[in-house]
Amino acid sequence: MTKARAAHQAEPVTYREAMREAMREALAGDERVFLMGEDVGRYGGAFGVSLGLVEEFGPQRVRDTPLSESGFVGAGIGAAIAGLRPIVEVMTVNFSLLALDQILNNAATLLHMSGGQVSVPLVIRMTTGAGRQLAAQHSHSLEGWYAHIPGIRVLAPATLEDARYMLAPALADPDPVIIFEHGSLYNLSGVLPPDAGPVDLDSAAVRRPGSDISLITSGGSLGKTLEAAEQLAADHHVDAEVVDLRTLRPLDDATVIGSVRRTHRAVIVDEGWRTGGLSAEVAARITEHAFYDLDAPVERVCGAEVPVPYAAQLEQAALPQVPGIVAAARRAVG
Amino acid sequence: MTKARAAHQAEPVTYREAMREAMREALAGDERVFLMGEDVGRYGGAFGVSLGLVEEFGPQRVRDTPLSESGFVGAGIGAAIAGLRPIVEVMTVNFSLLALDQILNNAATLLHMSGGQVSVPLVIRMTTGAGRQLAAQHSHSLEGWYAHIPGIRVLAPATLEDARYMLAPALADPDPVIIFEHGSLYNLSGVLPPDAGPVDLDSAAVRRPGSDISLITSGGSLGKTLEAAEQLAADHHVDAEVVDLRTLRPLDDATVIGSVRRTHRAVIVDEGWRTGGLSAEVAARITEHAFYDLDAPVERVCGAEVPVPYAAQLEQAALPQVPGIVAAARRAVG
Amino acid sequence: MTPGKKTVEPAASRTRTRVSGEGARTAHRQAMLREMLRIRRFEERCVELYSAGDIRGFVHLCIGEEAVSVGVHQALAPEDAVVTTYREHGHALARGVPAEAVFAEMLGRVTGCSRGRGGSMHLFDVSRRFYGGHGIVAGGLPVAAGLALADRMRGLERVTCCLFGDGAVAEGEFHETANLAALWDLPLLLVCENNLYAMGTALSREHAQTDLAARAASYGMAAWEADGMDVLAVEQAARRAARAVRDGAGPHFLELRTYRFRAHSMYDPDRYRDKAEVERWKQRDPITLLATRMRGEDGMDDADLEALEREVAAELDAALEQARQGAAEPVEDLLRYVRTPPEGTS
Amino acid sequence: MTPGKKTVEPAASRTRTRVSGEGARTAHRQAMLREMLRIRRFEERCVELYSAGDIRGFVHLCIGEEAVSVGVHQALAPEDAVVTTYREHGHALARGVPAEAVFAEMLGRVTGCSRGRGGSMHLFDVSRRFYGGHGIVAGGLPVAAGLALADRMRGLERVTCCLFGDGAVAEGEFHETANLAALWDLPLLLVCENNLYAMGTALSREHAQTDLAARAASYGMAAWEADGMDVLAVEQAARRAARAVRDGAGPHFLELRTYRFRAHSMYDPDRYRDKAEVERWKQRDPITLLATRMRGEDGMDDADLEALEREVAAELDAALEQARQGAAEPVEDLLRYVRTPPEGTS
Ligand SMILES: Cc1ncc(C[n+]2csc(CCOP(=O)(O)OP(=O)(O)O)c2C)c(N)n1
Ligand SMILES: Cc1ncc(C[n+]2csc(CCOP(=O)(O)OP(=O)(O)O)c2C)c(N)n1
Ligand SMILES: [Mg+2]
Ligand SMILES: [Mg+2]
Repeated sequence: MTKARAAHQAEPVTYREAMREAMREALAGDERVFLMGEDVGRYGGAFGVSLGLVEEFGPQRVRDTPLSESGFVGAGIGAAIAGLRPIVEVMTVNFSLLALDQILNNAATLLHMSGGQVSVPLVIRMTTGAGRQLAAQHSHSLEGWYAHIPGIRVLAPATLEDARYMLAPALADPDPVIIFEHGSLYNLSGVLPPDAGPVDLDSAAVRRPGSDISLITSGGSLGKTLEAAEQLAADHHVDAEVVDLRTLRPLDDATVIGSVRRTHRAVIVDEGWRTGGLSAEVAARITEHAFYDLDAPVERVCGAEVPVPYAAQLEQAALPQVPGIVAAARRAVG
Repeated sequence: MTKARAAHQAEPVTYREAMREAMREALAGDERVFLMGEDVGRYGGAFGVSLGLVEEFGPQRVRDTPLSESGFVGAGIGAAIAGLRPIVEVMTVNFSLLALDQILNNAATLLHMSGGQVSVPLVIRMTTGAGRQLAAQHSHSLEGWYAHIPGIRVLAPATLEDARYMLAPALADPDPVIIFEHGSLYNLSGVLPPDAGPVDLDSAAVRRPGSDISLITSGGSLGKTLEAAEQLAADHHVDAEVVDLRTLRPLDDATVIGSVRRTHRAVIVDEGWRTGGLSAEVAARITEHAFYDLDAPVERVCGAEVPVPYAAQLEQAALPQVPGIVAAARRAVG
Repeated sequence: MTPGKKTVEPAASRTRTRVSGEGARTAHRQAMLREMLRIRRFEERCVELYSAGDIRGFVHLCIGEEAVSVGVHQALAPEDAVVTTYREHGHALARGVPAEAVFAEMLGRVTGCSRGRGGSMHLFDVSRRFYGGHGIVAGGLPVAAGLALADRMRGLERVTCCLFGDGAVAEGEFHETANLAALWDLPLLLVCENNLYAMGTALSREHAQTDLAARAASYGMAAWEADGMDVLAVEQAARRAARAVRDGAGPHFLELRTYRFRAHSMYDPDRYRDKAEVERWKQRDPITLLATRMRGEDGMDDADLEALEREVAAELDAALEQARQGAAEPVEDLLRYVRTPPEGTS
Repeated sequence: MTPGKKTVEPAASRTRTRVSGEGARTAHRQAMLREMLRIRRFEERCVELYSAGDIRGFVHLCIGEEAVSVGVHQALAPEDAVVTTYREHGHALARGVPAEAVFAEMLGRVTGCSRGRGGSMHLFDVSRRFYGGHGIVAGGLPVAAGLALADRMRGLERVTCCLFGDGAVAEGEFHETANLAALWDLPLLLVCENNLYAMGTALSREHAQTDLAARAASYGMAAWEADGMDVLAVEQAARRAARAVRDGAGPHFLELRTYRFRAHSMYDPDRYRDKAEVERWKQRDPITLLATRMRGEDGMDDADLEALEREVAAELDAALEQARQGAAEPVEDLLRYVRTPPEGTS
């Protein structure tokens, strides 16, 4: 289905389908593009995102790989250097550590280390996050680590529209881009706005305008944060602005700082572990750039510092939740 | 040479020798201790730290490994689980990414994921940092990433005394400990205080008391920071306190916040990339805990966001330097 | 024939019952049949519990692969160590981890073998030297090498048995571990549970060289294959390999060809396998294979089988009932076990 | 005999000079002798520059291993790609990267082949498809597989040649790359420069199976060994392998046994090698080996050799002189090349 047709259809689509549609569009529109990863083909992707693509584009361009994360991510880097436009799916961020050397020391570094000669137009997609009782080794939120790496762009589509329209500009980027898809979003469903088009990868998005406090978040935490904003309005007469970072590197300081300058208060919501997470960078930047505008210390609502446990009540307690966001916002305004 | 003898000798020792002495003491004092890593034996360690140990303790306990970072770090985890006390040397932090899955998903996680059954009393040592024109792939400062991981203790000995006396308490810790040795420190030389003994791994150290501003740093940046403090005193009548974090996880909030409460101003000096680095966490905590005591925004002097280049002038420009620290401190007090 | 109370004890303890004479042979085979049945019925209940929403997360069944769990564990002694994957219910049960503790773990109860923190993929029981339950493919291999290294350094004649799948062999960690084990002569028994698929990827699309025993042999270690559907063949191969490892002959590699009758996990619609292929393999159901043989050679009849079924059902009923009584861990204890509390505290 | 201007051109371009007839054979051998001499003398100057403090960082010399660089590059065409390690001066020069650009790189000048950002370990020249210069052991292997994959997908009959050391074979990335290459039939020429040591660790303490060609063959790819000190043997083996790869026969692995006459790097006191061993290997100096042969078979004499030395010295004098003129990059440009500037900017 082309973007044009997407614009005209009104049936709801899921986040999963939106991402699949973005890949189909890319595969159909540019022969340099191919998808590679574990079980992206015959299995249809561990989360069903690439279902049907191997039938449509064949096993060369929708390529199942062995369990060799460092090997096939590195191969994606080489193919990108050679002029192709690989989309490498690392099934989940939990397994990406095995490929981190390739991502940091090659993908992010070769352009600079070669004095501008070697470009790596590579897109890496991975599922991230907790919340489905998958336990410690399958519940990581490590976006903050990737956002620490110079040379890489990091995206966290949190809406249907971003899932559908971030891939094209990511593929157009001459340098490496990593896309984090929160596992809890795949079944998110809705109708794509008819006028939707390629996303500006340099800007965060205000998902709910407000005047009393800025709630800054991204990815899988956007829903909880919007819910918290509604509760703050309904139950506490607090008008919260919700900022979706969207692009985790480079951060859109203008939007974030601009919001805080208006509201004078901020809460950062991040599923990652608190210490040394992305939340720390956002908090540090706010106090660096808006120190004299702040009426209260920046609050952080983050994942508890524990390997995510399996048991439902423990896992829920380990993750940011609406009541915690509401409480933090009330501390900030109170 | 035992600790007792160390206490009585007055000849200067180097950081390298102090670390070696700490390992010799551990190997001599506890048969469960062994050292394992690439070239720790016959070569004497890539930086000469373990020189002579294989001759003294034999190839079983000073064990050369093949180039297999994930393999031998994982083997260290297994040996620790079995009751030994391995010291695993990963030659440098740059290569540790290949073992990061083992460190995060096993060493840091097994105790919790097993409901408290599986302890991993492992010590991992690695060289870190830039400044010797080793270029992008050999100049990383990724302490901040490791300090993000629940379940791990992270140490950064910045002085002779810490190099000599942090290993024993690290080995006594029932859980994993990572020790970062900045490559620029190995030739640091001086006389160990006669009264020196095991370091308290929970506390940061005030290396220079001061009243006007807190300069917070660690590891390889301590020297530059102390130098900046002297310049601030001599040329600008600014009396800076220098705090050496020493233990990067868990952070000693009491010492850091206490210092800032007294000085009302803070500059964080960290060789790591600025965005999402350890500096962000320290800055975020200061504003969370000492917001109303701060007279100026917290400043950060960090590594430039670039793969560290080879050329001397470019590399120096990419790292924190004394003039930059002085300038940041003057902005804060100004 | 007597049901034999022995059969509910740890498989490990059974390894010391010497097999001599017909009666003993029959009792031993019956114990293994019972254990395979027990694992099968246990996992069938897991399916019900999952459908009922009592178990969540990823659940990987070994239905069809029971001969591997039961056969391999015959060769292991209590002092040996076991490291395995997320597809480990069978290995845990065969090792003697009580069914109740495994049910409770999957129900997320504090009485679970990992206090409910691990779930289906992360079963641990250090009292039985059962070291998990690893979710990162091939991630357990280097750890197993380290357990074996410790025994080697201390001169203990123990075996560390590491079980993993065919997919794991493609990971760099397999390579690094195989080389370390062979280079250092570690007392490590590497058991590849080759069920011909890594999720949806068939063996021939994972590996250029699909003879995995040959690949392992290239590191200079003894390696051979056995029929993973025939528990007697598995037991024989495992005993031979474990004995050699225990006697200091260095690491050994076993490739056990088997097949999972169910999908990769509860999430898997299993679109990639031809139904006829699955049916063909079901003809070689390890439980039927042994039962048929015992009917012929050990005079087992339907009544014996029904008796076994009844005993197993009774044990599992009781275990599940008990497991359901287990308490949920209070959220106040969330941060427990992240680090060991300092002496004197808790 | 004529010095032959050709010899300063990229080695790649020389591969098309068909070797036919005695004169041609002599010219070809002379070209290779000259190239090996050129690399040797180049690196000897690097030592001087390092001692003088003009070059810093890690510098890894290939003195003693020149036959590998020169022999292998005979088999490569300009359209082929090369990926190598930090021990790559010889490969870069043999590939045709101008000596001046390599000197300038090590001096940290903007005229360096990586604009001074890479230094000795990270030489790049995309115009010659020379893709580095990788400092993480085995880190270049998956990247090389990707370059080969791109050619395979586009049906281009090109070879990607990846050179690495014996130590790299122990890394998981070697294993993953070898399997991918064989599984996907990639046009990849894997060249293991086996100098018998990984830093201070001897081959037999790195690998349980020290026959590395046999290890590679276990992935189902063609693999063989050649004498890495005999440039003619290296050339022949490389031509044979490269032709097969180019013709679509899938990946090939070459193990070239060689030896480094110097320490691992400038930092290495070389305590771990027995001096007698080093001396024995120096008896097989690849330059002497070829020179002796040419004296016998090609009527080469001292005068010819001195002429070659003079030409090489003249080229290197000029190259170094030029390199020293190169400017240092202004620190204002520090952040250039972290990301590609948006169209229209710079
Ligand atoms: C490093 C890593 N990559 C990917 C996954 C996702 N994953 C879980 S199981 C599996 C297949 C493993 O196949 P195999 O090793 O044959 O074991 P089996 O499931 O067949 O028992 C994959 C790809 C993972 N858990 N770890
Ligand atoms: C992943 C990794 N581990 C360790 C190192 C440090 N190191 C640099 S070269 C080297 C030895 C490599 O030996 P080999 O592959 O045989 O190449 P050689 O230096 O002999 O040419 C080591 C251990 C590294 N650069 N990368
Ligand atoms: Mg399998
Ligand atoms: Mg070598």
